[in-house]
Order: sequence, then C-alpha cells, then structure tokens
Amino acid sequence: MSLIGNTTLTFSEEQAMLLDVAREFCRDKSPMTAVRAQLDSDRGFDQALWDKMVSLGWAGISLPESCGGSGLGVGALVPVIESMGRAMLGTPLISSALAGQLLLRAGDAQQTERLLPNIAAGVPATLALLDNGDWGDNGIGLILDDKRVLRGVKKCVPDASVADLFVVSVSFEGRAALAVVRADQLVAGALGPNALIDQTKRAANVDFSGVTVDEENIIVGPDVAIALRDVRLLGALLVAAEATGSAAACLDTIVDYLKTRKQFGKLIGSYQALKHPTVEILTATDSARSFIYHAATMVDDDVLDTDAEIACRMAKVQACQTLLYAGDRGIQFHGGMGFTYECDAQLYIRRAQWSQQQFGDVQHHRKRLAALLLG
Amino acid sequence: MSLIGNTTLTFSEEQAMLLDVAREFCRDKSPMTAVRAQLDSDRGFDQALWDKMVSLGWAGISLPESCGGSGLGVGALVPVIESMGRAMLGTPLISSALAGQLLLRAGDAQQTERLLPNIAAGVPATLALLDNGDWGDNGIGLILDDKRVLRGVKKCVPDASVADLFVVSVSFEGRAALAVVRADQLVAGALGPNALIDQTKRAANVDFSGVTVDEENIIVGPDVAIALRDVRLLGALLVAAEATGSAAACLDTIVDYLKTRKQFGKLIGSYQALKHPTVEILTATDSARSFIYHAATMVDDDVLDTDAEIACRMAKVQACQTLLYAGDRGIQFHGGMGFTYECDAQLYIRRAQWSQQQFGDVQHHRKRLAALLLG
Amino acid sequence: MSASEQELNEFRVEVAAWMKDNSPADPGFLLPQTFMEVGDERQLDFLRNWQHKIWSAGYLGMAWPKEYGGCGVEPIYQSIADKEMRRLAVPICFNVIGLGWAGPLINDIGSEEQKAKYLKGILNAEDVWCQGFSEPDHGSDLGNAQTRAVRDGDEYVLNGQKIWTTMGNFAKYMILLARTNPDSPRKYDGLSFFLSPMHVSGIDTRPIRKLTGEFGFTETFFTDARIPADSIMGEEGQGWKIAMKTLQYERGAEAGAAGGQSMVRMTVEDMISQLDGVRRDGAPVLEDPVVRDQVVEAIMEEKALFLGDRRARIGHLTTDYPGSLPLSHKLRGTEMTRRMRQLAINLQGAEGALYVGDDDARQGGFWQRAYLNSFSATIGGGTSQVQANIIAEHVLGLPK
Amino acid sequence: MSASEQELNEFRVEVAAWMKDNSPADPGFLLPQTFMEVGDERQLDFLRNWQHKIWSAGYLGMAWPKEYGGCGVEPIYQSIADKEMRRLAVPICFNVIGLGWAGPLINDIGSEEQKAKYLKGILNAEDVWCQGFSEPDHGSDLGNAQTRAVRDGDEYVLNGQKIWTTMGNFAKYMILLARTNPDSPRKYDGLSFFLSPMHVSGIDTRPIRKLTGEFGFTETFFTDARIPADSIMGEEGQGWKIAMKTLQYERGAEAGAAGGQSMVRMTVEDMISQLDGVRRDGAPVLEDPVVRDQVVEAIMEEKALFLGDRRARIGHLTTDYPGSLPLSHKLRGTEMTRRMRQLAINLQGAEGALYVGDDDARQGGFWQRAYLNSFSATIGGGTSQVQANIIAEHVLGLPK
Repeated sequence: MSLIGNTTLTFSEEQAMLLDVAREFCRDKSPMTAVRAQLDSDRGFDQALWDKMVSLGWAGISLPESCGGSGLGVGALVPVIESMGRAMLGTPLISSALAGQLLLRAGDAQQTERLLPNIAAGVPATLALLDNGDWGDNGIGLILDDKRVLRGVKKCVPDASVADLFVVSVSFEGRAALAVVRADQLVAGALGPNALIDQTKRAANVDFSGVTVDEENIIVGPDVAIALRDVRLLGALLVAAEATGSAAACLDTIVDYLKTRKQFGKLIGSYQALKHPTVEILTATDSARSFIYHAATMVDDDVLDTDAEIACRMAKVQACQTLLYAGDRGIQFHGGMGFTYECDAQLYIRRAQWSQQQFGDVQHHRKRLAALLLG
Repeated sequence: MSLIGNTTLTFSEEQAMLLDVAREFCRDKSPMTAVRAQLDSDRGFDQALWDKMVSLGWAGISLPESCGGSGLGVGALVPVIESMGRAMLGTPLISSALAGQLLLRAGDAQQTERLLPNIAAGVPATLALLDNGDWGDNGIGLILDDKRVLRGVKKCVPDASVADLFVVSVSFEGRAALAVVRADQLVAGALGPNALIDQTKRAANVDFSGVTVDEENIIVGPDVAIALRDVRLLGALLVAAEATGSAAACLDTIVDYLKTRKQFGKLIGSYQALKHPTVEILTATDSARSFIYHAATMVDDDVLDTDAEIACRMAKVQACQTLLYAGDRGIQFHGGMGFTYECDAQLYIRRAQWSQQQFGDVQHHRKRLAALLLG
Repeated sequence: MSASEQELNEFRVEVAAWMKDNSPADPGFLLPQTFMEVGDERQLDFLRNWQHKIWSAGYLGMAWPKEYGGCGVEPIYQSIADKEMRRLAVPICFNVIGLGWAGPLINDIGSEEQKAKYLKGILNAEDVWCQGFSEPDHGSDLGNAQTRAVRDGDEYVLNGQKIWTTMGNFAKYMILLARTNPDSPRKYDGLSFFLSPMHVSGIDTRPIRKLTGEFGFTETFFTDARIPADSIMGEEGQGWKIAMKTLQYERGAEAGAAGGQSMVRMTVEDMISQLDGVRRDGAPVLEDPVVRDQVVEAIMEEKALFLGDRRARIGHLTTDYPGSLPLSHKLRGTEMTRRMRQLAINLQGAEGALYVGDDDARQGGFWQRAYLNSFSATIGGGTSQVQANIIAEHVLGLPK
Repeated sequence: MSASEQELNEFRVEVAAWMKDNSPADPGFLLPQTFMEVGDERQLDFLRNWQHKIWSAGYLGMAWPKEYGGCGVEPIYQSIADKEMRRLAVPICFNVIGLGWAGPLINDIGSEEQKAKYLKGILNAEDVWCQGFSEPDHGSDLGNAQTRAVRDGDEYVLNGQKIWTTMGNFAKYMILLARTNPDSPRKYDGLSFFLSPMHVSGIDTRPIRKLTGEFGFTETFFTDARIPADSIMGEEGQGWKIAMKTLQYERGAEAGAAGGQSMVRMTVEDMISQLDGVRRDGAPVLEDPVVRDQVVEAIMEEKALFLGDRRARIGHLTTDYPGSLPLSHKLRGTEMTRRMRQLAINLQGAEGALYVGDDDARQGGFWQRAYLNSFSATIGGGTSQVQANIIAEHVLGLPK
C-alpha cells in the first residue's frame, strides 16, 4: 500500500478543545447577519471580534511558546480555520499564521524572537508571495537590491490593508530571500485594493518599490527556499481547511432548503435529482475533512516530509473540488432564490472561486501529486 | 467561430436509402437471437447473411464504380455500419471496407483494378496495422526484407480467420510500405485467435514470418504514409458509427426496462436517479450521431483535410465515451438482471471496451484534437 | 420571390460595415451581458439609444410589417443582421421581452389596434416590456400561477405577486399570466394572458439584487390594480396555450422574433481568447496537456450543439426519439454554458479570484460575472432538473 | 490481558512466513476473484483444500471458541492474519457466507446444539453455506421477500424462489429469509430467519451465468420443501432484525467474522502495477499527463476511504451528520472500485479489448473480469441508487 501511503489521522485533546470552542465561538459571534454586514466594509472584519479571537489565543496557536504562542503547531489551527470557514468568518488569521510560519521556518533566533511575539499577540501580519497570477512560476519578480531597496509589486496580498507586517518573498543577489516590511514603511498609495469575487476576503496589490528594508529584517540562506515551499503547502492546507468548513456550511444550507421548499406539491428534497447530488456533496465533504485532518496530523514545525507534502496537496485538491461542486449546486438547487444576492448560496460559490485560486488550484496540486506518487 | 469550424452536415438520398434498407435488414435478419447464436462460433457471423449483404452491394459501397463498387464514398457506409452496430451484427464489413480504402488510397491503378473488384464482390479482406498495443506508436515492427520476405507478427487483426486478403503495414527499406498477403500464403498456425471481450467480434494475432510477398503486391511511395493516416481516421469513423448504433440500441434496452420493471411498487423509470442519467445517454447519443454524420459529410475519396480529420476524431471520442457510459449504466440500471449473461446489457458494455480500443481511444484522439485546434 | 445568394451576401457586408461604423465605444461603465441585468438608468439609456439606432438604420424588426415599424422583408435578412451583430460582438438589443416574446405574439394573433398601439414602441425602444410569468412559490411550476385577475366591468382587477420580472422597474408593459378562473378542473385552463400596463396604481415593483451583485430583475406586486379589460390576449382560459406560444418565438427571426442579440457573445472561442497571457508553471496555460484536454471537451460540447441543429433539419436522421434534439436544446445549451464559464475562471490562475471592478481582472471580470449569470438559464424557464424530466417523459416516454 | 505489541509482531511474521510457504501454486485454471464466482467442482475443490489448510494451521476462526473449531484468542490475531493474507495476495477463503454471516450469527445467538452442529464445518470448509435473501421481483427491496415458510407440526414448508444464491449448487446450508406471516401490518414483521438445509427434496437450484461468462450464483426454487422447525433462528417475526444483524459481521474479525479474504486484492496500486509495459504514443502510459491526472484521482479516492475509516473512530470529528462515514462506505467503496477498474481497462491500449483466455491479455484479463464483476457490488446488497436514498434520508434527513 505504498501508494496510499501514510494514513495516520490523530486528533489531540487540544485540537478537540479548539474545535469545540471555535465552532461555538463562530456560531455565536459570526452569524450570517454579521458576515453580511462586513461584505462591503473596508477591512472585511470586525475589530472587536478579532480582539476576542486574539484573547482566545488563536493568533499564537501555531507559534512556539518561547515566542508567546501556544506551541501546538500548525495542525492545531486546522479545526479553528475549518470552523471559521463554516461561519464564513473572514479575518487576517490565515495570513497572520502563515506569515508567522514563514518567519519561524526561515528566520534566525534573533528574528523570530523579535518578530513573532507581536504576531502571537494579535498584530496582523501577512505574506506577499505572488508576482503574477501563476502559482507554478518559481521565479521571484520583486527585487531587493544591494542597497536593501525593494523594486516591484506583489499581487493579491491577502489582508494587506490591515497588516502591520509583510513577509515578502524577494530576489536578493539572484537568490530567494525574505524581506520583512512594516506597514509604515510603505509609500502612500502603495496599496491597490483588489475587488475579489469572495466579498468576505480582502487583498491588495502592494507596490513595495522604494522601501528600504532594515538589515535585520532580511532573511537569507538555504532555509528560505524550503520555508517558502513549506509555507505554500501550509497555505494550501489552511485554505483547504477553510474551504472544507465552507463546503460543510453550504451543504447545511442546501439540506435546510431541500427540507422546507416545495415544488409541484412535494418537498424538493424528495426528488432524487437533488437528493443524490446532495449525497455526493456530503461524501465529498467527508473526504475533504478526512484529508485536512490527516494533513493536520502530518505537519509540524520541522521541514515537511514527502508524506506531509502529499497530505497538504491532497487536502487542497479535495477541499476545493468539493466546494466548487457544492457552491455550484448550492445555487442551482435554490432555484430562483439561489440567483439572488440575498440567498447565502452566493457566498459559497464565491468563496469556492477564491479558495480554488489560493496557493495553486486543483490542477496545480494534482500535477505535483502525480510527480510525487508516480515519479 | 473558427474553433468550432466546419459544421456541414448533409445527408444524400443514397445515404437515406441505405439507412432505411440497412436498418430494416438488420432488424429483420439479425435479431438478438441470431446475434447470440454467433457469440461462441468460430467465424462470428453467418455466411448466408453476409452473402445477402454482399448482394445488397454493401461490400462495394465505398469503392469506385470502376472497381465494381457503387462509388458512393466511405461516408455512405456510415448509415450501414451504424445500423449494424445497432443490431450488434458482427461481420467483416468494416475490415473489408477499410482494407479496400487502404488499397484505393495507396495503390496504383494496376493494383486497385486487380484487387478491389474482389473486395467489392464480397471476398472478405482485412487490414493488419498493429505491431503492439499502442495506437500512438508510429513505428512499424513488421519487416519486409529485400527478398520480399516478411518477418514479424501483427496483433489483433480483425476478422483474420475469414479474410482472404490482408493489407499489411510493413517497414520496407526503412520506410512505411504496404504488403498485400493472400490467406493461402500464410503458414500453418500463423493465426492465433484472440479472446475478445466483445464476443460479437473476431480477431487474431497473425504471424506473417516467412511469407514471400508477390512483387506486384507491394505498395510503396509517399502515398502510403498518408493513406495509412487516412485509413486510421476512417477506421475511427466507422468504429464510431458502429458504437453510436450500439449506444442507441443500449439506450432502447434501458428505456424498455425502465418502462416495465417495478421496484418498491413503482416503475423504475419514474425514479430520477435512473431517468436523468438515461437522458444523458440520449443527449450523448444524439451528439454522437451528429458527429458521425458530420464526419461522413466531410470525408471523400481524396486525402482527408484538417476539417475531416477533426470530424473523424471527434466522432470517435464522442461515440466511444457515449457507449462506455451507456454500457456501464445499462448494466447498473438492469440491477440483478444486468449482472447476468442472459441480459443484453452485457453485449453493450463489452462492445464499449472493444470500440474504445480500436484505432485509438478517447484520450488518443483528444490529444490530437488539442494539437489540431489549439496548436 | 426570395433573395439571391448574392443579394444576401451584399446585405451581410452592408450590415457589417454599418455595425463597425456605428457600434458605440466602451461607455466606461459596466454594460449588461444580457437583458437580465439592466440595473440602472445609465445602462438603460445607453441601450435604448443603441437599439433605437439599429432600428433607425433598418436592422431590427426587418420581417415585421412596414406599417408597424418593420421593413417587411424576408426573415433571412434579419437572421443575417443578427448573426453579424453576434459576430461583431456589438452591445445587446435589450428590449427582449418585446422583441422576442410580446411583439411576435401581437403580430401573430393581435388585433389591428394592438399592433398599431404596441409594435413600433417595441422596436424603437420607447416602450420597455417585461414578463410576468414566474411566481415566488412556484418557480418551476408556471401552470400553477396564482396571481388573480377578476373581471369587473371594463376592467380586470389584479392581485398577487410575480417574480423575476426583467426590467420591471423600467417597463411600460408586461406580458402577464394570471388566473381568471380558480375553480377550473385543470389548473392550466384557469389561466389567461394579458398585455398589462405597468404604470397603474396598485402595481409596484421591487428590485431584486442578483448573486452577481447587480440588479436587473424585480418582484412585481399587484394590489387591486385595475387594467382595461381589452388588455387580454385571446379569450379567458387560453393563457397557458398563449404563454407556451410565446416561447416558440425565442428561436429567432424565422420564428417571428424581431431580431437583435439578447446577450453578449460568449463562445468557447471567446473563452479561449480570454486566456491570452495566462501562464501555468511558467508557460502559456494552453500548453498544459490537462488543460488542453479540458478545452477540447468544451469545444466538442459546443460543436455538438451546432451539429445537432444541423441534423435536426434532416428528417431521416431524426426518426429515433423525434423531438429529442429540439427538446433537449435548452438543457444542453445552458448546462454547457455553465460548465464552460466555470472552466473559464478555473483556468485563469490567481486572477480567477478577482471580480468586476478590479483592474487586474481578466476582461474586467467578464467570465466571473458570466459564470454567476449562467444560472439564470439553468434555473429560469424550467430548471435543468425539470428539463430532464420533460425530456425523459416526452421524448423517451418514461413514466412520470 | 491483551497481547503485547511484540507478540503481535512476532505473530505477523509467523503468519507471513506460513503463507509464503504454503500458498498454493497457480493451478493452471481460472481462479475466482471473489466467492461469487466459484463456477465448477475443480475451483471448489481447490478452494476447499486451501481453506482447510489455513484453518488447520490455526489462522481461521481464531477468535471463535476452541470447542467449536476456533482458537479462542483475541480478534486482533485474526485481523493480523487477514491483513497478511490480503497483503500477500493468497487465494481467497471461499466459504464467506458461513465465515462472515452465518457463523458469527450462530456464535452470537445460536443454541449450543446449533454451535456444535454448524461452526466447525464452516471453518474447515466441509459445509458450504449460501444465502437466500434476494428474490427475483424485489432486487433492492429485501423487506418485501415473498418466499413462504408455513409451520406444519415439526416442520416448516417452504415455497417460493430466491435468486443470487452464491454457490447454491454446492451449499449444504442456507441462511434464509422467508415470510411466516403474510398478514402482518408491517411487512418487515412477517419475516423469519432460517438455517435451512439445502439437500432436501423440493429445493432445487439452477446456475446463473454472469455477465463475465462465468458461473457462481444460482436461482433457488422451493416447492413444498420441508425443513425441521428448529431450523429457525430466534422467533417467528424476527427475521428482518436478524438479517440486518448478519450484515454487521461483514466488518471483520473484530465484529465477529471468522476471518479470511473473500476477494482477491485489487487496490489502485495493483491497478497501476498492471500498466507495467503499457505504452502510449511510444512512451510508458504513466508518463502521459492526462493519464497521470486520472490516476492521481483514483489514488485519492482510495486514500479518502482509508482516511475516512480512521476519522470515523474519532468522536469529535464525526459530529456532523453522524453515521455518514459508515453508512456511505458501501456506496463510496463500490463506486470507486467500479470506476477504478474501468480506468484499468481504458489505460491498457489495444489490449483493453482482450479478455480472459487470451495470452496477450494483461494479467489474463484480470481487470476486464474485475470491471464486469464490480457491478455485483454496486447492485447487490442495495444498488448504489438505493444506497444514496438511504444516506439522504437517514444521514441528511431528507424527505422520502
């Protein structure tokens, strides 16, 4: 069974507790009315809510205790992110956690001890990785020159407008490096907010040109490339966790409608044409949940091994496919109601497009899985 | 609309007549009892029936009048082959017609005038093209040496045991050439009959080693490679026509069962879980028919142009996909009955595997369509 | 006497030239992809002007009688003009319910008075028309419409609610399906068909925001609204038959429609063109073998639909399950469209997450919007699921 | 006291060594892929000998009581032995209805007499068992079984017909679901469960040829057949409950089954292995990007099923729609299997058209036969369509 490979799936007491707390928190504090209230807002989330999440320790879950975190590892974030996905709750948590992971994995002791406590304390951070629309392009377009000045733009930087800290992939002396940029270093007008299909999310193109990076905020060395690879995989995993939660919520929304809406004198849930695809959504969501918690089991603070890489990629593939299907059917099965902005189905179909395109789409990961599994 | 390209679809009076005659003939002369009676037979068809088909002129439809044919072109064969596919009637008609086409397209006047009248008169011929299981392998393994002696085996030669004439692709002086071999030239034991999944079909591995080819039966020159390419396309088209007929018959079989079988107190045809996939089979079969008659419109006795190539490949893709799906669902929807040899559904699912693998499978053609359409 | 091949060709060239010369420049604001998303006055004015211009040039309602604003020529001319508009991707002719539904119906069975009153306004875009068929509780079940129309002297009194009224807030007239006899044993026989004025006390509309974020539909509320009794088409009880008749005209000029394009062209070729410059793993996305395979599938789906239309005209090739091709056309076309547009976004890479309003969004978010809009067709006019039932029962003869 | 990790590991090594030493050579004739295709005496004798040998070695019925032929050890030992048999792909333990259904049931709720009479013969393969649940007219509707059992003194008189009786022609006993009370208000309450002898006057079997061309099932006809009254399990009217109980045992040794593999291993890895040497466009088929994509999908499907089994054991991760994972396991597993086997043939190139009996056929036509056989699982035990209904209604709570 070497192709199926590692099928470890464990769930710690800490994860269980986090799952319970997060689901309850999101259900109570982020009902759909609250989500909808943020759709047109600049920041995309409620600061007071974020503060509460921070006070629950979520910003530091995956950071070491020495840096003010809980030291539970990134796998412990999965139940939290899944719960947020379920509630369609957008905050900078994913961005911050990934920025933290990137610093943790690539930075030296001085850097991590200096920078991570802020992130653990809830100061939003983000990572700027994309030079263009191609997640499969390994080149880095943003240049850090020998005077430590940046030149170039990063695309679609998540939560850019609220981030205090940007961890930016740069090309430095012809090699991949990281630059840590504070928001106050950006020139006026550096942020060009994106219009995203998923209105619960925020991102911006960020022009870093002209920013001089503090010497202590430059991270170089062989770990950078590995950390970048790993954080993209962890990004895929967290997006997958979020998408899985959203798919589960979409399923609930569909099931509720199928149980209450009548057409031609019958509850529409009794028609197999709707019933059976809904079962497909259920089983696909089940698979997605299995994959994300398997991946959560496989990742830790070390360099990700092949099993972990496979697990993260599979989680991304399964979760995105599931949400793309669930979102699409969610609109269709709500009939005319599904065609309205008022119906929650639109939130899921939009989220599906977002999730699909973060950290590489289904095809991107399947191609790499083929290389990992089939040589 | 250049990608959709040519959408010509015409149907001549001759084709209409042939369709009427062939459908009636096949329905009357080849009921399922007759088809089943041939499943275990050596030859796979009834000689008397073949003689009747020959007397209707079918063996010569696509051959020029100068060679004893009707000069209607290979497009006129499509309604006949489709009708035979519908009746699951196996005979050497496809093999003979394609052998005729290969000679017609590659041979010189002397050769075609000598060899084609026999084929038009109903003497079965076939073509031996496959050196291995790979339709995408353009090399030819069978060697014709400078003493005109053959060395090698052709795989899965259709209707080999009844063919009087073999048109064989060979490598001669390092180039593609054709050798025409008479059955009486084969050494004893040259034929190793295949066990095929489609029991209405017959094929054999043929060991041509030691056969000395008559000088006049060797076809060389630049036309050979083009003719080989074209005949593979025409082969794809005729197999597509046959598969379309079989898919239509499979659909009929399913519809009949859905209208008569009851489960849980209702006719099973009233369940959307069966009804809607059956509609998919209908629309897929509709597409297959459109593609095969479009391709029939596009091919003639000349070298096939790009539009014709696209049409033949699309016909093969659509027809095979349709039959693979219809055959698979045909078993499933017949429930326990579908699992029996007695149920006709097994004939279609087996035919599907056969058709898929003749002249290149769905993936084979789609890959080439991508090159033709997208560069 | 029909037009010669040469005459038609000359006409084609003429239309193309006119369209190229007269097609309006990008106005700098979002234009509707279909007539179902005319959300504000600015869009309405733009499209009204454009339709008026086409009509003034003589390229709309060409086959309609001259006395009512048409040109009185053979429908083939309109078909040619339509094709050119489509080919050149000019803006849409937005007054679709008038041009393609109400107008042809009035032409067919209307009185002289009705023709004189309505037809020209439809063509020159002065009178916007809307449609009142669907109701909130009976989305896929038109025959079950409950909006009441009660005869009271010279008037009918309307009460009830319609939904999915395209441009209900801009329309002057509505084609309305309402129940005149609630006691009729067959529910279909209780329905009647009206050409109802909209600007009447007791008729109110409320815009519906679509999942795309745009407007274009309204709900329409009838509260003791009184309309003239002669607004009825045909007799009481003929509503269902007449409503079904209007659906026939959708098939183009040859079937009686005035012409014009009701939606922006989005063929698989357009879908492929939008991928210009999109890269995957550092190379053009269309070089990726798996992408190529998906795109070939999409091309074949579209081509199959075209070929099906051709085959549908050949009697000998439509004897199996007659009606299959026309009856399945809507299901196949709309589902193909939905899949193709979803593919369009999937292939965009990170830009697929952008939307209308983003400068980086491919073609201004055209395909994102198009994908979301595609559900109007897989849901409206009978959901795909209902369509599959209809095909199963009417074409294959499967039990209900 | 449970076995230590080390003891279990030693046991694993011991079993593996024994299997390698004792697994029979290819007999030169076609061996069944599952217990559902034991078609002739030659196959039966071969499999009987093999099962007897495994049992004699102490690797079958390990958790069953010693006095009835078992070893009386913890089920974990049997699970290990089962896994090794699976891993080493030894021939199957064919007496599946006895080992996995009837035996565990008798162990659970049988009398001492029944245990003494039946259990050992199940393990040592002397007594072949079959199952009589399905009937010709109620394939997916077991609860509607119409075969009658009428009490007459010390006997029940059987009349009716069963279908899909595996090895009905070889079996000595049948687990039989028959109707003792046709008038019961709930159809399920009229059923009773029997351990019926097969070699009784009035019980006749007729082999059914499968779509693969092979045999293995029979129809079973009951014509005034008389069986002892004490053949009944439990009370009259408990048949449905007991039949549902037997389905639980399928889940392996921990659930009470005697052990052994009921089908030849066919994982996605095996599927990929069979492509060794297959070429496409002159290169190994697994180098084709589109093929790779399809194969990755198949691997993921299988892995998802494994992971689902793991997750199903974690209470916290199964609170949404509880029961979803176990209740959907059959649907997912059997449909995955069907698709994977169809893919196996599709990827073979021209050899995909060959079948059992052809020297060129890949692995003797193994995958062709396996694909055709896969429908026994998507149809038998409730079709996939019925399974989907069950999941929709019982897990999602959707209306019937």
